Amino acid sequence: MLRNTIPWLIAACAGSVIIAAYFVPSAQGWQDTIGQWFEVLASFAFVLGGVNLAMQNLQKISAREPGWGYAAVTLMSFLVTLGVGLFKVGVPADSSGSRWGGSYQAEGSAFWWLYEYAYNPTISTIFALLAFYVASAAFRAFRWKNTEATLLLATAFIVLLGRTYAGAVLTSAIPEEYSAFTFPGLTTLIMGVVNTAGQRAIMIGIALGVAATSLKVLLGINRSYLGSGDG
Amino acid sequence: MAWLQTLDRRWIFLAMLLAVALPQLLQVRVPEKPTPLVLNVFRKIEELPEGSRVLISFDYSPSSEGELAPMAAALVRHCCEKRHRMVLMTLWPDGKPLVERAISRIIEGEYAALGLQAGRDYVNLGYRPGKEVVIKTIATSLRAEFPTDDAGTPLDDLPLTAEVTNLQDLDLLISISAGFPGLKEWVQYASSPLKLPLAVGATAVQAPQAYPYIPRQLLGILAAVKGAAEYEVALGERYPNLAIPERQDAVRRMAPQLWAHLLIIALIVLGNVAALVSRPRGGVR
Amino acid sequence: MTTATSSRVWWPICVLSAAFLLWRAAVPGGPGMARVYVKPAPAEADASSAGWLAARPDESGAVVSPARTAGVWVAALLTLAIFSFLYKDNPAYRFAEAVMVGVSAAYFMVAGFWDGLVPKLFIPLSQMEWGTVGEVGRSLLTLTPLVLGMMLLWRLLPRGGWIARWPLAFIVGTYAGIRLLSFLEADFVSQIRNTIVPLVVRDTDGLGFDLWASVRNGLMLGGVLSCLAYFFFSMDHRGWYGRVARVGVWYLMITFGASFAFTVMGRIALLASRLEFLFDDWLWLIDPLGKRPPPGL
Amino acid sequence: MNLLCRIPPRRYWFAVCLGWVLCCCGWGAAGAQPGEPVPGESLPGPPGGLEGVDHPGDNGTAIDLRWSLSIDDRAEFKPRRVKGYRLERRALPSVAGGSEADSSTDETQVFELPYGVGQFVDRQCVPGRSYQYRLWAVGPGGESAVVETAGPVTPRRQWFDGTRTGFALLLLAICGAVIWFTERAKRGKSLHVREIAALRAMREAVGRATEMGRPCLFIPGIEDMNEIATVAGVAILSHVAETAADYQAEIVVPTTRSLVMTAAQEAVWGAYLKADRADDYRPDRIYYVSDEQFAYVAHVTGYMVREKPAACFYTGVFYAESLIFAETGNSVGAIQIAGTSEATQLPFFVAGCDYTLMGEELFAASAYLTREPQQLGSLKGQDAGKVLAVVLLLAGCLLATAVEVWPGWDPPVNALRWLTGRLLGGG
Repeated sequence: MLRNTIPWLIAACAGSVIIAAYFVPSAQGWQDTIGQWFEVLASFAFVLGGVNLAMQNLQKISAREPGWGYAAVTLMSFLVTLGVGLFKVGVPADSSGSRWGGSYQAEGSAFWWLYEYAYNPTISTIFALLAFYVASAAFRAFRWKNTEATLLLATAFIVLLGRTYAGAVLTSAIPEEYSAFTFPGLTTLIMGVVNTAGQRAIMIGIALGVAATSLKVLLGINRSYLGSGDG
Repeated sequence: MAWLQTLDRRWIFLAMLLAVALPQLLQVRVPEKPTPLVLNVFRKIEELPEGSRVLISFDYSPSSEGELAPMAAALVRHCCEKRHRMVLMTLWPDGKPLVERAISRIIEGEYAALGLQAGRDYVNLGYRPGKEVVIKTIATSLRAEFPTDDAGTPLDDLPLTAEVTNLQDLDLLISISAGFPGLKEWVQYASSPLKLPLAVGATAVQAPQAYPYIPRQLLGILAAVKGAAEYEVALGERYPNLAIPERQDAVRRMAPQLWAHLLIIALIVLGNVAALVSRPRGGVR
Repeated sequence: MTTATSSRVWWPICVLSAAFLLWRAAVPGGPGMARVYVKPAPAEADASSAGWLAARPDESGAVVSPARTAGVWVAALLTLAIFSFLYKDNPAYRFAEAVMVGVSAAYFMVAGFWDGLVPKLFIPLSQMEWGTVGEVGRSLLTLTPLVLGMMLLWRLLPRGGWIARWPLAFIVGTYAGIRLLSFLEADFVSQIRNTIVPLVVRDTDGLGFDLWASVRNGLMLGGVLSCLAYFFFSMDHRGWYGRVARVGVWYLMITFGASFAFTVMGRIALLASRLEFLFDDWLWLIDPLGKRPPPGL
Repeated sequence: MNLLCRIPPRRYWFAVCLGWVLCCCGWGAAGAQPGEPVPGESLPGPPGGLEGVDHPGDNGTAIDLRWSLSIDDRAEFKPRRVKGYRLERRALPSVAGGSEADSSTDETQVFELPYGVGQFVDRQCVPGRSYQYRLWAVGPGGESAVVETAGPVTPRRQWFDGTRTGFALLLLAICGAVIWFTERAKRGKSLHVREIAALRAMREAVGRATEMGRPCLFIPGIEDMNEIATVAGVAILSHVAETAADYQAEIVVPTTRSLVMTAAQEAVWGAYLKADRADDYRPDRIYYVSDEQFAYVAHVTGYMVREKPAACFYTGVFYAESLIFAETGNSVGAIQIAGTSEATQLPFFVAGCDYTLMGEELFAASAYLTREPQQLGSLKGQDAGKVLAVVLLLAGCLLATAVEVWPGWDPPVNALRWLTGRLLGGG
C-alpha cells in the first residue's frame, strides 16, 4: 500500500491536476512551480548520485578490486572538486572583502581552473571522438544491399557532397534554371521535402507514444519505475 | 581486395586524423557562398531598426563550442555593428562561462571602441536552472526567472531591461542550440505561442529537426560550421572590417570539413567496392 | 601486433615526442610554447571580477601565469590520453576517465548547490513568513520541495528506502501530465497544422499553376501519410498496405541518410577544434587568431 | 525606448540623456513630457478609434487595445512623420473594498509603442480594476491630438481558457481513445498487433549473453525521469531484467541521473522478485556515474571495451553518444538493440545497431513485451490517434486545395480557417 498504491495515487493526482490546470487561466503558472520544485529535487538528486559514486569507489578501493587505483583517482578528483567548489576556494574577494559573494566559478578560482583545464577539455575530446566513429560507421554501414540501405547510402552521399564547396563545384556546369539538380539544390530538396515529411511523421508518432505512455503512468498501468514488476 | 574486408578500423581513424589535422596545420582556406536560410537571419538582423532588443540564448556547453562558438560570435558581432541591444542568457548550466567569454572577447574586446555598457547596451542574465520552464516563465514574466542580471543588479535598475516585461517586448529571439533545452523548446514555448520571430543556430545534429518549423515558427537556421561560415561571408560582404581571417573563424574551419567530407565519401565508396568484390552473404547488419 | 613489437615501435615515438616538447617549451630562446600570459585587471573594473585577465605576450605588464600554463599542459595531456583510446584501452585513458567522472559529478553537485539549492530553496526558506493565511500557504509551498528532497535522500539510510518512491512518483506523474500536453500541442497539433498545404498551388501571378510547388507539397503529404502508415500497429505490413508502409520506410531511410550526413559536419568541427587547441594553445604551431606576435619579433 | 532607437546615431547620446531626465522626473504622472518640436515640421495627425476590450480566456490581467493608424503613419513618408505612439493608462479608483494590490499599482503608466502598430496587449492589469486609456502619435514635429477609449475597460478573470478549446477537444479525443481501448481490452476483447523484429530479438540477445557468460548492458538513456522516453525505457528494462533473472544472466545498468538509478533499481528489483530470484539481485550493478553526458560516455565505453558485454540495450533519450555507444558495442561484438525518441539520433542507431525501435515503437515496446491486454489496448489508442491525424491532414489539405483552386468561394475558406485557427490553432 505505502510502497506501491500511494505512490501511484500521487502520480495520478499530480498529473491529472496539471492537465486540468492547463485549461484554467489562473492555474497556468502551476507548471512553472512544478518546474522549480523539480530543479530543487534534481539538486538533491545530485547529492544522492554523488554519495552513490563515492560509496561505489570506496567499496572498490577497500575490496582491492582490479583497477581500484582508478577508483581512488575518481574519488580524489570528486572530493577535491567538491571541496573547492563548495568552499569557493580562490574566488576573488568582492567589494566587501569576502569571497562568499563572488560566483563559485569566477575566473581565477580553483573551481574555474578545474572547469577550464580538466572538465572542459576532456568532455570536448570525448565528443570529438565522434568524428572518428562517424568515419568508421560510414565505411561499415552504408552498403548497397537492398532498396532501403541504398536509399540511406545515396542520400548520405548527396547531402555530404551538397554540404561542402566540392558539391557546388562538381555540379557548377548545370545551368541556373536547373539549379534544383545541383548537389546543394538536391540537398535543399531532400531536407525541405523528404526529411521534413519523415521528421513530421516521426514527431507525430512520438507525440502519440508520449501521450499513451503518460496516460499509462496516470492510470497505473505502467508502474515499473515503482518496482511493481508489471510492465 | 581482401584487405578492405578485414581493414582494421584504426586505419580509418588515422586517415580521419590526417584529413582534419593537415589542412589545419597548412592553414588552407576554401571559398563559401551564403544560402537562403542563412540570409534570412542575416537580413532580419540587418533590417531591424538600430537599437532593437535582441535576445541571444547560448544553449550549449563547452562540448559543442567548436561548432557553435563561431556563429555565436558572428551573431554578436552583427548585433554590435548594428548597435542592437543584446539580452544574453543560457539554459545550460555550463553555458555561463561561454556567455561571459562572448562578452569579454567581443563586446568589450573587439568592440571596445563603441563603449558598449553593461545594462544599457547589453545585459547578461546568466543561467537559471529549469530548462524549458525558464522559457515558459519568461514568456510571461522575465522577472519571475531573472529578478536580477548575472551580477545581481535588479532588472529595473538596468536601462535595457527596465521596460522589458517579458519576451514579447523583444524584437528578435536567437537560440544557439546544441540539444535539449534548445531550439525545439524555444519554438514550442516562445516563437510558436507568442508568434515572435525566432532564428536559431544549431549543431549539425539539431539542424534537420529544425527544418519542419520553417517558415512559420522559425525564420532561419544557421546549421553548424557551414552555416556560421556562410554568415561570416555575408557579414564580411556588408562590413568589410569583418572580412579578415581573425573574424572568420568558421570560414577557416571549413577546410578540414571539406577534406574530411571527401574522406568519408571515399570510405563509403571503398566500403561498397569491398562488399561488391567479395560478395558477402548476409552483410553487416 | 604483439606487446613486444608494439613497445619497440612506441618507445622511440614517445622519446622523440618528449624531446620535441621539451625543445618547444623549455629551451631558452625556443618558441616557449603553452605559456599563458596574464595581466592585472584594470583598477576601474569592479572588484567582483578576477584579479588577473588573459593577455597577449607582447602586452605591457603581461607575465606568465604558472597556474594557467600548467592548466594548458594538463588539458593537452588529458586530451591526448583520451585520443589514445582510439588505438586501444590503456592506463592513460583509464586515468583520464577516472578524473572526468570524479570532476564532473562534483561539478554538477556544486552547480546544483550554488545555482539550484541556494537561490531556489535556501533563500526562499529564509524569507518564509507565517503571519496571514496567504503567507502560510506560500511557506508550505516553499517547504514542499524540501520535504520531497529529504524523502529522496532517505534512500541513503539503511532502512525505509522505499519512501524515495514518493517523490519519484510525484515527478513522474507531474511530468507525465506536462509532457502529455506539450507533446500533443507542439508536436502533434502543430506538425499537423504545418503539413496542411494546398496540393495545387497557383502561380504568383494567380493565373496558371505552379507545377513544381504542387509536386513538392504532394510529395510532402504523401510522405507524412505513408510514414504514419508504417507506424500503425494494428495492421500487418502485407498487400497494398505493406506497399504503402514500404514507401514510408523509404522516406524514413532518406530522412536518416540526410540526418547522418548533416551530422558529419558537426563532428568534424569538434575534432578540428580539439586539434586546434593542441596545435595553437599548446604546441604553438599555428596562430590563426593572431593571439601571439609572429615569431622572430 | 523604441522611440529612441530610431533617432539617428549622432543624436543618440542626447536622446539617452533626455530619457534619463524624463525617468528621473517621474514622467508618468502627467503623461509624457511634450517632445521638442523641430522647426518646420507639422504635427502628426492623431490615431483613430481607440478601443479596449478584456483579453479573452486569461487570468484577468490583460486588456486588448486596438486603433487605426495616424494618417501620417505611412512608409512612403521619408523621413517618417510618425516616430511612434504613446499610450497612457490611468487606473481608476477602485470601488469600495479594493484589495491591497490596488493601492500598490501605479496610478498612471505610459507605454512607448513603435510606428506602424495598431494594437497592443496591456498585460500589467489588476483583475477587476477599471482602466482608462489615452493614445497619441509622436513625430519630429511634436505630438498629435489625444484619443481616448470610450469608457473605462475592466479586465475579468475567466475560468476556462477559451483559446484552448480546440486543443481540449483533440486531447479528449486522443486520451478518450486510449482509455476506451484499454477498458475494452480489460473486458477480454482480443487485439491483434503487427510484429516488431527488435522486440523479438531482445530475449535472444539475453539468451546469447547467458550462453557466452558475459553481462548484458542496459542504458536507460541520458535524460532524467521527467522525460517520458526514460519512463518507457525503464519499463523495457524491467522486462529485460526479468528475462535476465530467468536465465541467470548478469545485467549492468550505469545511469547518468540518480533519479533514474533509483527507478531502475526499483524496476530491476521488482523484476527479480517476479522471476523468483530475489537472492540474485545486486543493487550495486545499477549505479550512478555522472550527470555529465561525456563523462558518462567515457565510463560506459571503457566498461564495454574491458568487460565486453554480449548484449547492449539502449532505450530512452540519447544525444551524441548514440554513435559512440553503437560503434564501441559493435567493435566488441555485442548484439545491440536500440530505441529512442530522439529523431536526430535514429540514423546512428539504424546504422550502428542490429535492431532499432524507431520513435513511436519505443513507447509501444512495453505493451508488446508484456502482452497484457490493457497495454495492448493503449496501442490501439495510439493507432486511433494516427487515424485522427490522417483524417485531419487529408481534410485540411483538401480544403487548402479548394481554397487555392476556387479563390472566391467562401465555404472552404471558412472551414479551413476553423480547422487551422480554432481546432489546431489553440495553445
